[in-house]
Amino acid sequence: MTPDPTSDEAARLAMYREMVRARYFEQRAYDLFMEGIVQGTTHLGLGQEAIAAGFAAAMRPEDMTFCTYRGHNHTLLRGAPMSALLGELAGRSIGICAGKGGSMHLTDVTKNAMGSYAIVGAHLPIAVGAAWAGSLRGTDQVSVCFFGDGTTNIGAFHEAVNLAAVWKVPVVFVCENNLYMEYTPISEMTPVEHPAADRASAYGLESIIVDGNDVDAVYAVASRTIERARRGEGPSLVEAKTYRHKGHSRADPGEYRPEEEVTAWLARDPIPSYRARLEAVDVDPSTLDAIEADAMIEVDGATEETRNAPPPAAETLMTEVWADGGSEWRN
Amino acid sequence: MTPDPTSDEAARLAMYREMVRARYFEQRAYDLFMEGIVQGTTHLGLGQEAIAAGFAAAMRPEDMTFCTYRGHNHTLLRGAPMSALLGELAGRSIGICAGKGGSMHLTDVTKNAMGSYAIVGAHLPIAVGAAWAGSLRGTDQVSVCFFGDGTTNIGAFHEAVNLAAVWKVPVVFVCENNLYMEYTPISEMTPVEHPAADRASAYGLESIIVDGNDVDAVYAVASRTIERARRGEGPSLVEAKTYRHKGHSRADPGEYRPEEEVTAWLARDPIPSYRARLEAVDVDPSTLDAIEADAMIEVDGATEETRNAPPPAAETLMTEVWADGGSEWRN
Amino acid sequence: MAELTYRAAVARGIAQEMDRDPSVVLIGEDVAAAGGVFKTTEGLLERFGPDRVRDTPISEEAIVGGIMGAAMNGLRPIGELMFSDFLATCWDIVANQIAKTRYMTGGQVELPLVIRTANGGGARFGGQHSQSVENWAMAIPGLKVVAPSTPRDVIGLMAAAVRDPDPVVFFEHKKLFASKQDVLEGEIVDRLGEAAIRRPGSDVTIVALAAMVPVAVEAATVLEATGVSAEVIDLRTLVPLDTRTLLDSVSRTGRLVTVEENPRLCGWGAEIASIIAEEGFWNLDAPIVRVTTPHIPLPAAAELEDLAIPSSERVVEAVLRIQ
Amino acid sequence: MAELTYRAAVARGIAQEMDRDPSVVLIGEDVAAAGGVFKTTEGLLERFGPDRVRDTPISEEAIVGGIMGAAMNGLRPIGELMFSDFLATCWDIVANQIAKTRYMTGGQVELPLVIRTANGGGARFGGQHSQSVENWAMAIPGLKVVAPSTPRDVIGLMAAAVRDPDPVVFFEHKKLFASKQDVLEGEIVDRLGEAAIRRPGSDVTIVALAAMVPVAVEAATVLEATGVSAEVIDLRTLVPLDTRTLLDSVSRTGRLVTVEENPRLCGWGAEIASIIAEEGFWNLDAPIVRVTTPHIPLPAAAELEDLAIPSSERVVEAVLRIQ
Ligand SMILES: Cc1ncc(C[n+]2csc(CCOP(=O)(O)OP(=O)(O)O)c2C)c(N)n1
Ligand SMILES: Cc1ncc(C[n+]2csc(CCOP(=O)(O)OP(=O)(O)O)c2C)c(N)n1
Ligand SMILES: [Mg+2]
Ligand SMILES: [Mg+2]
Repeated sequence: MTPDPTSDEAARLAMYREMVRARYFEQRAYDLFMEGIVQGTTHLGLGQEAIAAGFAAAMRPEDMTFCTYRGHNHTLLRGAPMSALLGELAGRSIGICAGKGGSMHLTDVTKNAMGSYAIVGAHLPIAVGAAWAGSLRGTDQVSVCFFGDGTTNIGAFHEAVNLAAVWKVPVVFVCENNLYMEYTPISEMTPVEHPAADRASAYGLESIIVDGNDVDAVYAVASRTIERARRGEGPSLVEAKTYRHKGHSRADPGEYRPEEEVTAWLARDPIPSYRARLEAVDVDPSTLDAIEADAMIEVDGATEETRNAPPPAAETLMTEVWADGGSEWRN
Repeated sequence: MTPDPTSDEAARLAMYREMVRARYFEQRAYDLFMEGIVQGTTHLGLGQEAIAAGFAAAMRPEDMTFCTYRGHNHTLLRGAPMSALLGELAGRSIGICAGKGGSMHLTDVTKNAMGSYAIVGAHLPIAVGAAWAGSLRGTDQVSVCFFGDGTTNIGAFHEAVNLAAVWKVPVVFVCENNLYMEYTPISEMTPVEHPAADRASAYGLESIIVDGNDVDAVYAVASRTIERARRGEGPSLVEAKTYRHKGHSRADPGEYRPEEEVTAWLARDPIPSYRARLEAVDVDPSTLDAIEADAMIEVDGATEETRNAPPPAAETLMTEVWADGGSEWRN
Repeated sequence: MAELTYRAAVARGIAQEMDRDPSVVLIGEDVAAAGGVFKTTEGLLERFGPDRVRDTPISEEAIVGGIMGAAMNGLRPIGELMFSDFLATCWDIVANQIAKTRYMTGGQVELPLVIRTANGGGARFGGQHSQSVENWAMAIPGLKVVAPSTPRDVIGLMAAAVRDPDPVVFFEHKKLFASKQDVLEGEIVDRLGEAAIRRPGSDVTIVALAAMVPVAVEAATVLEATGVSAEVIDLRTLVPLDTRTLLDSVSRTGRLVTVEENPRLCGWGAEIASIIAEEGFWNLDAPIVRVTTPHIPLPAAAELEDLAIPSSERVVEAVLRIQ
Repeated sequence: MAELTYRAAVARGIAQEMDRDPSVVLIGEDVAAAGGVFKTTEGLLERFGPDRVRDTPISEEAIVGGIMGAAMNGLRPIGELMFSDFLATCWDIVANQIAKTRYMTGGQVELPLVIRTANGGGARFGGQHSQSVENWAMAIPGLKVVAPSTPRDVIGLMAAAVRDPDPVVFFEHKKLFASKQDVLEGEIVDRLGEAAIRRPGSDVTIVALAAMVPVAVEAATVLEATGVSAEVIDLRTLVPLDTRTLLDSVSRTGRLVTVEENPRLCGWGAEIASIIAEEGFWNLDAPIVRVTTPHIPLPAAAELEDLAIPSSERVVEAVLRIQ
């Protein structure tokens, strides 16, 4: 398994780099949305990067990620090329889905980023099936499935976690509890305090809560649950407490959230706090500056590529409905 | 509220009568299915009568019952006329649904038997909505919603119980755990021992298990949970342990069940055991014999009516799609 | 007379009915405090209170199952599904329970409920948030289906839907939310099942719905310049269907073109084409042409989505093909 | 040569594919130990073991979501939905996920899976267990749709469906399970998208599917006595659709009657009627007539259900109406 970052400086720096890359990438996505370059919608994970970074660090290349429309960070951190992701958000030909999917469907199967799903709950059973297939084929793969707090109230969540538990499927369910559905607090829509953790026992699973803004803590839980799954001991359900810095999507200012709450969570931003922790163990600030500078260069490059990329060719409208590459439904 | 049967002999005799009526009715339905009079399918609650009788006794007339295809006993015990139920099973014009519904959709809204639902889980949210409407309208009504053990694994179960808990809706969910789905034991498809009770905490609800073959015990739990709902304290989830004496449906001999299991449960038949309990408190056996004889007379009468009833008139095919009584979709 | 957006007309239509009938309630995700993700329910919570305007968990089966139960017990509930694509997440309750219960119970159960949902493409949201699924609902016996194309009709048809004793699926088109129209003050109530001739014509009948109506009208204007007089019919409701207006129009024009946003196969255009091909056959002077979105999921990229959804150019081309 | 029931053909077809390809698996409710509620999977558990033949909880979204995920990761899964009515309980996964994922990912994701389900009426099961919903699937871009009418075709089309790299919804008709046919031993593999002319004729084209095929053939036999030569086409698959065979037939007969078990509105019959009304228009000598179940839920009572589902008498009457 991967080296333990909490004891391995290189690995910790890598997690820091990944968080910064996700942060800069999504900040740019927001700017480009405001500019009208990014089309349709975006759901940013700004503030939730530690969850993506901690899990990505604990996963093997062959492990599979399933995420939601709020999964830009997960897809990027599994290794998808930044320009192809930004190009997809902007609906350009260079997009990772050729411009057909848009921001809610970022996918890079070559990196086992098995898709971003836009309908709440749907990807949980899909992640279970993929993990089950892996164990049947003896591939040692684990599925990691990310979703939000609001998703714990939809039927597919219940069916998927139950089936995974009954079949002892190697999947780790990760609830990113950012306290809100779209504009409604999850606390108003759930009769238990911890929407995921308090449901674990309903499936015979351990109740696991982690500070989703502490990448070291996330990494620890990630490796524990992933290795448990790999050992064939079945699924886990992890609830990571976190907060989104921006609104739900697009230009939403998130004004439905109390100011003190926002300030308190901004003070717990996973990135500066991790930088402080690293500096406290004598990591040279210039190293961290360099990581940040490199990330910005990468984002600028992806931005340029995206701005210069043409829209998808008209012919592509009718391609890739079927495996033969086309869309013919008649002879 | 209704007199406490456990202390009131008349009420206890009434519960005995209701169990016997349900038993004889469903035994006859089985015979008539074998004879080809009852059409399509039947799902009998033979062996599960104590649950229907205990709850029906604790409900007020205005309280609403929602049940499944295995709900002949619930519909009958809310007061639906036996001949109209048997007529529906046989697809006759006298059927409670005019022959249009069949055995899986027995309904008598005049008795607040709000329907039998044939797709697993669907009626749980419906029961929640009806109960919510009652509280909004200040009617003091409670919904009681019956379903099976296998139903606890479908999404609608999760969504309905969660919404009921969040909105504090006056509904009592009753899981009739008869140990089997159709032919597969629930224990093989659920990661917890008690498919309903072990899920209660996921909705902030108390875990409640009752002996579903002991009508006094069922009555006690029923009145406690129904009155709690009526007081505005929200839903309950009750798991009643029971067993079906016959197969899942139609002519299924139920051979997938170990013989010892079947014999053990037949020995716990709720009806003879309740008769014994009543005799033990000096109820005159002749009173009980009379109840049984009357029930058989009622069943014979309903059978005659059904045999003599004509099929639905052809014109009725096109009626009652819309509230105007017709089915026109164009001008 | 006030200028009203289609978006604001939704709230006005609902408010009109909630005002008049205390049994009308509204539930859905983010419909109360947030005023709806498309701001179509803004102000309703403040005006009618939290008992009658309620947020729900993300539980579509509980939303539509909940309004079904509520309709069984004395309310006239309106349930919102944020996007019409999500009808798929609760299709069992809609298609198997709500649509069939009256018939299956021999008429015992009446379900005066409305399912409102944002339908259609053009917003670059991609394949799971852009579908036109009115044909899904039309295919299910027991559902009435409404899809207004103007702010005024949103109010009048909302009133008709809420007052209708049967279940109605009410499709609000995303592309039209910002469209404006001068609308009279005061109560507006329409009847279901009445199409509107948006533009009279004599050479060809163009049938459209919701966001395809302005497209058809634009095509008709272009066609006029080329000397073709096109009659544009706005269906307004798919069930009940105003076949009389359709048959009458084709009997005068002899030509039919349908313009649908839904994917090609088994759409409402096919139903109408088939009705005319049977009952209006002897009046037809030319083949019936359907203009539809191709039989593909909707792409996200602007250039592709615009190619997929029928344009006035494609309608003009279709009409000229059969002149 | 052995006499085989349609029911047994399902198990034989699945076994043929599981034998040849270890990546083929089967999951569903009661499919393993119980051999399926319609006994269509009998013997498969014994033959292929519990890893490849698995019972599931009552969780349709988990079943179809599970096979979607499995198809993404190297298996060719078959998922059973006990009754096709239950497609509604997992319609989001089928219509929004499985059907659209390849397109939405720009072709990255291939989904070689089959959803098998028992379709159609005639068993007196009532409105929620008797529907013909093949038109639901046909309306969704990205799904292939198969509905065999004979035991032999069950095997050949099952093989084609399992080997197909795209998602296929495979409708097995309840009314046909007991039907018998002599079928050759050995492997049978068909191609999707090929209709079969069950009976050649020159005066009218009758198009049918699944359980409506014997009804159409019976009608054709009756018609022959009255001097009308009817050609009966068994579509076999709705997507891909063999429009060539349809257009060719109508070009010879000049008349079209479709026979559908699904409710009237927006069925596959409407799609075919529309295609002919556009592309075969100049060959038509008479109106196109659709014989369908009325637009109502299916009733349970035998006498009513038999009135609802198209009969050979109704087909004969429809054909004579346009002679
Ligand atoms: C089935 C379904 N219902 C509603 C929506 C609309 N919607 C998109 S995101 C969202 C909130 C999801 O909240 P949560 O699960 O907490 O995830 P978060 O957005 O906070 O990451 C909703 C309601 C949807 N996409 N799918
Ligand atoms: C959504 C759905 N899936 C499958 C079925 C088929 N089916 C009917 S009854 C049944 C078993 C239900 O088991 P349980 O909930 O324990 O109720 P019981 O029959 O034991 O009373 C199944 C799988 C159905 N009707 N609906
Ligand atoms: Mg959230
Ligand atoms: Mg059971």
